[in-house]
Amino acid sequence: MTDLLNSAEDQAFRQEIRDFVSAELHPETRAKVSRGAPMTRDDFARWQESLHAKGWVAPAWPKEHGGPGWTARERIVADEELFRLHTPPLPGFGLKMIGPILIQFGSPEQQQRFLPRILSGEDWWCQGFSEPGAGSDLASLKTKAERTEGGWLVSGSKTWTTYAQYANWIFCLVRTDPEVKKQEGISMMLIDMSLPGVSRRPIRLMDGTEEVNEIFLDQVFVPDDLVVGEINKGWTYAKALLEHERFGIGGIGRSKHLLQRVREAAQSTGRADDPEIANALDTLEIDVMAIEATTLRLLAAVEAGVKIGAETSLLKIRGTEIQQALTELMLDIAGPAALPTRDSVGVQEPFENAMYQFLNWRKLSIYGGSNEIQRSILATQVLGLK
Amino acid sequence: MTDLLNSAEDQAFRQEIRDFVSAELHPETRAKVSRGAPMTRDDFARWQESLHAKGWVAPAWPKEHGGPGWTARERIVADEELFRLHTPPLPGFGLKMIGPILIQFGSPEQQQRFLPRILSGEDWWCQGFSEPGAGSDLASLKTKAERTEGGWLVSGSKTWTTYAQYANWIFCLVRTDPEVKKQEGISMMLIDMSLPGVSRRPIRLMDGTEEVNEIFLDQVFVPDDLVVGEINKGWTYAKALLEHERFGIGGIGRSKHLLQRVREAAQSTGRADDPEIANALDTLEIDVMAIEATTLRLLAAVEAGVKIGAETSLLKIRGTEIQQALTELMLDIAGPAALPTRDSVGVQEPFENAMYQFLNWRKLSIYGGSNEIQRSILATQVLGLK
Amino acid sequence: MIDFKPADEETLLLKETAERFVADHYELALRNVMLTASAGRRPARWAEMADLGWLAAPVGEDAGGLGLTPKQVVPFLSVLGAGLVLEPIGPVAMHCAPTLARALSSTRAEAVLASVLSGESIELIAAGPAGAPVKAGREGDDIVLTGTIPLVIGGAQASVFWIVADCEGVPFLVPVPAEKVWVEEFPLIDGQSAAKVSLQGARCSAADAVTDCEEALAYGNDLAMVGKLAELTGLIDRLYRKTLDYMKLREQFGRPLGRFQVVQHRMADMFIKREEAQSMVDMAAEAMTGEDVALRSKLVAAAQVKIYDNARAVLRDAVQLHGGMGVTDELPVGHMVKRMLMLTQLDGGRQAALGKFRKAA
Amino acid sequence: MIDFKPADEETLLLKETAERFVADHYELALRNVMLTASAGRRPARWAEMADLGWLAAPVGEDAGGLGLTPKQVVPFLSVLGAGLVLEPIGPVAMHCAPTLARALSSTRAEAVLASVLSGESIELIAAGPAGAPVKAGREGDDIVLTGTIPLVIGGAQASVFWIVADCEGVPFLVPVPAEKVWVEEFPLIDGQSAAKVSLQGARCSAADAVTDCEEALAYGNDLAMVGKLAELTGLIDRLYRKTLDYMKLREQFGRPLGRFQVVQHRMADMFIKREEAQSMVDMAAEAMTGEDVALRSKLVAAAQVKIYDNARAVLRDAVQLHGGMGVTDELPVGHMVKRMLMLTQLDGGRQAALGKFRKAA
Repeated sequence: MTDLLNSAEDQAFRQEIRDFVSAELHPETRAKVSRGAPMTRDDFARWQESLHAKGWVAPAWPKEHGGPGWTARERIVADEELFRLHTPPLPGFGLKMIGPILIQFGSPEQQQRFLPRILSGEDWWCQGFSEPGAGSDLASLKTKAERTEGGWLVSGSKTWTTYAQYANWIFCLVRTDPEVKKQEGISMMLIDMSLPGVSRRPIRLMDGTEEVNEIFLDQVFVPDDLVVGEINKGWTYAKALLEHERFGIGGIGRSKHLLQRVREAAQSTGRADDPEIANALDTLEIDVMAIEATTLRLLAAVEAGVKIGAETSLLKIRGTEIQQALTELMLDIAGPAALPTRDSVGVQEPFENAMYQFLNWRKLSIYGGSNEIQRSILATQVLGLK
Repeated sequence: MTDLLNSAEDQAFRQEIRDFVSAELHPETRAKVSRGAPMTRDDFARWQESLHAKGWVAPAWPKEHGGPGWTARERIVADEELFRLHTPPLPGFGLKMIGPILIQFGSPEQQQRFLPRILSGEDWWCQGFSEPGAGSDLASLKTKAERTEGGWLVSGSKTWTTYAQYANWIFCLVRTDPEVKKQEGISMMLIDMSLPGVSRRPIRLMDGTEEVNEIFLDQVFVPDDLVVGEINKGWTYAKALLEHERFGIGGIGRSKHLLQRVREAAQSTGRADDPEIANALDTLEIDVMAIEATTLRLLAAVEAGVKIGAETSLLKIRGTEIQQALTELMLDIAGPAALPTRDSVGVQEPFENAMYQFLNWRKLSIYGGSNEIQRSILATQVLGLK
Repeated sequence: MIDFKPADEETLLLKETAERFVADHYELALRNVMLTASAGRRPARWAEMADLGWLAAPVGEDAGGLGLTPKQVVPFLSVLGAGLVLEPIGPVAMHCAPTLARALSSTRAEAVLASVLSGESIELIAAGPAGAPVKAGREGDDIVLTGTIPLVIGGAQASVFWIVADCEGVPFLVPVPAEKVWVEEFPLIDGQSAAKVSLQGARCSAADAVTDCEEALAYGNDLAMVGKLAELTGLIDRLYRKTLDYMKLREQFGRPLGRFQVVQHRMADMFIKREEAQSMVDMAAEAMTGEDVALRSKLVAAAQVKIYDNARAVLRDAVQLHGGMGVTDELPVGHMVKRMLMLTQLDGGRQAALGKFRKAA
Repeated sequence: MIDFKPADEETLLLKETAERFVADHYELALRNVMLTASAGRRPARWAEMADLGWLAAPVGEDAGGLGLTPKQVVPFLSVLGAGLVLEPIGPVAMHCAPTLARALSSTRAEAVLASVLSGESIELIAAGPAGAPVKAGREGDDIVLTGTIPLVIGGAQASVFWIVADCEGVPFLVPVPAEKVWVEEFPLIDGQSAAKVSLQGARCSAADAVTDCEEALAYGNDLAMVGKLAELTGLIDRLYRKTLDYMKLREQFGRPLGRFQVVQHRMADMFIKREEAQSMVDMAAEAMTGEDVALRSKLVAAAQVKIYDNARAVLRDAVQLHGGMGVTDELPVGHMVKRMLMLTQLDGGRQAALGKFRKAA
């Protein structure tokens, strides 16, 4: 589909990415991404290695910590092009979450100890924010840390912990002061998952995978030097996360990639000229353009010194709506071909992952602040309705 | 479109209606209805006369008060058939609102005095419920009645009073006790509009008509015998109205009529085979079927002794959504042909009233309890969410 | 004429057998074990269903059935759908048996159906995508069939496939024993067992072929669709009720989710969609008994469009309102969602249904 | 390359002239008087607009214009649209003048446009529905035109129509003085004046015809569309802001409407639609300066689809949230709604736009 970013510089940069990917991306990984299949740990690890060697693994990190020094525009172009070329999107728990938090709030020791291992992939991080029964009301978390000699003893449970089965570290929000307002007694701690007291239960998802887990913490010792920033400031750090990469939440690259796959599926089954399908595809292509144009307009405003705050919630809302609509359209094109389970003899290409992706991506409008929460944020913080 | 009610009896009844209409309906009125044009007082009056002579003017009234004695099913058939034959839908303020209220709650004197004149059309009633600034919060009304010798002095203002320009009587909700809970101090009174102290300001609507008005009441005397039922029970009577004809609020006849007009417009302009238009028309036809089937299912349940309450709100919601969608579809088919004003030389058939009807029918989802209010009613009263 | 009278005694009795069956055999944990072991492939279970009269329910009494009307079997199928039953009841009881009862002479029908209705022999109608017939040729007194049928629910359990075939433009139905075809089993996303059936020159006697079967096939397809819509309606209803319960129970930000106005309005919409689905399936079931075949197909297709739309919307909102819990396999929500998706995709989705509606008009 | 830099000095200056003009002349009560009297037909007003440089804004300097880019005129047109201005600014300044500036040689363009840009002569491009050309024949040195153009905005005020015509497959533009055609004036639903223009054998000199004008016509159509989308975006923005204010002010059931969660989420959606519209019109305006003609048309059509959709949704919700007040002519809401409808219907609506998008792809 149309690229809005297509100046001579953009095009040269795109070419550089293409050359890199064609030399580095493993054909098997490429094939899986191009068919929408779930990734294994190895797919991610192999690709992270290549990106790391090139210095491109953490697009938004400052150069001194190992980022490539790209502008916001270059990051959009890279995201788009990497998706287009069927590279796997790396999980963001280390690279987009705890990494940036440590860069902003961590101690120099924490930065030195952890950042290089995040870039290289030696450490795999997972996120311990959500708790069973809390849902969107994150601040009501119950996992508690009690003071002990030289550190804290943490007990409680965390859930929806994506890829915890691969992780050796988890960053957690825990309650360090139960007496104050719920947002004010929360701290952020880094926990080694190999410690005694840490255990894991996989959660089977309706898409057939087990990508999320419940994590149980039973009197796990966290030394003082693994508390991020100040005690009881954890909520502030978690909120700062939302500010980070917030212009990327429209998921333009991801949407374009899916659109391209759905178009190809329509073409390969002769349904691309079916007026219903064609209209839906064109409408969604235009919807993606609107998100891209809006992202660029907001970025230009920021560059011109305008303050942009919670407005970016709109990118999350529309981006996820578009992606979910695309997975539905894929089902419409597939019809009964979407019904055999993946990897069974009944599979009919190109729809082997159509149902998996439809089911898996229901999460997009739920996690990271559900779309209902995002609309409330817009209404109260941007529109002033309260 | 398909009739679900098509037994031999239904068909004989439909034939009887067709014979009657073809003998009685003035061709000019017929032409106006078939083109979706606004009605004049005369169009209504002439048609009411015919229906009255036949004994069909008040389908839902009991036989002893002048109703035709139809079953609920016959009323649906009649409504459908009368719409299909392009007869004008008579305003319901007398026939469907104050008439049934008086039958249920009025004194024998009030019944004798008013009911025959409602049937004949000698009296034209309008409704004084809404007030400026109150919106959906009807019970917050401010028009007050103060006790005086032999009756009440009423002052205040009413708004959105449809066809008040034709009316000689208005039934009003007024506050007779300001000390109690807002719903409990309201009474219903019948007011002669020729009395001193009653005045009227027409409100110009965006569709170019002036079908609604503001009514001002300044110390208007209402004798005790023109209070409906008991003092301070007005809110109960007004709510009972919602129960009346509640299976008719799906507007099946109206929707089918509009659907037929939109289909004809699509055909006459060669757009009926345009896949977008054809899909939209078929989808809306199925939507109407769903409302009709639901109406019939609920009616059958009532006949079998099941208690149906606020469930009928769903008929209002879906019925009005369908009708508004149809007016939008008419605009889609019309394109620029919808733009010249009615009665101008620019008019292009069959779209002369397409814009008028789109604009006029925005009211459907606002009046009689907005669709937002209806959803809240369903959620609290039927689903038990509170 | 469409009659919306509430359910009668027979209807309720049949429905109760389904409720008991689901309660006894389909508790979620039990079902999960079945999924990993032997989805819908337990002979004892099938015999139990036959004993309950399920397989004979909508077949006429002259062909050995119970002679229930389509409307009488709707609530029963709704319970089985909502109960996530894995056996191929619909394909046998609502499709194959009633089709054969219509297509065959009554003597032959009774003979053929005896073993089907008793549960002895599992027999299925098998056609290509969108009901397309399989190519057939004649060789002497034999018919030779060649083609692949990509998806037959219950195919791995069948003893006989009644192949919808076509020889030089003449359509017919012909029984082919399972031994004569190549059957590859695979699971569907909702856990039911399906099979790909390949006919590589399968040969059968022309004497067994049933011609003049178009009317019966059309009727059978419509009836089978009513069965699937009944299942969907049952699922919509159960998903609506589960979500409503959850909204009353689950607290966030200090109060039940069901007190948030946005949730209330969305639940009101879900209620509306449930009511519409119920009305449409009743309408379609009633239409099955009408004499006007075009009207019957039109109303069934209308119900199909509406119920597909409503199922999609309800499953979308139910998952969203359940939040994280909506995407796991640990609550019934996820399982119901997959069953609904299976049922709405199986016959080509909304657009195929709308096409049928238009054609019948 | 698409550049989303915020507005520069010149843009803001032009926009301010529009804001002053609207404040001075288009207060609602004043406008209502105009509607019943002489919609957009006041020569003094037109001269004022010309003096402000409005008619010359997007015309190149070599043709006597100000040479502003499309992006620089977007905010100005947004103000005029939101201000409900009745004069045919768009048809003259965004369509006729820039088209002629491209279609004519620069000497002729300067000569022809002098009186247009000064406001002396109102000249308009006139084509049939969806830009279809009028049939033309040749008789000696003359061209004879026959046909009816059902809707030309500002047609009753025009001195000259530049007819888009076609003679045996060769397209051209030809100026026809208003005296030579039959003009019937009528009001549009938003109060603007339009006319039906009939050419009953209107005759003009072949020497005046402009051939090789396709590129200029395509450019002019795209630019005129950007102008209309700018108006729509201005209207969406104003309607959003009016509705938001009303939701903060208006109380029901004891609190401001804006505290109801359902209202909050709907307003959030309206905000999103406003932002998207703004982004798309900027994108389309930028695309006008690109060299890739197909890409230009594609992006303009994309903006058209999205802004039409958003305009419809915003006007629907704005009316609904205003309740009864939304359907009167007594608040600006109703007037804005009609202007928006006029702009979205004028070129055939969403589907025509989507067709353009697909064709340009």
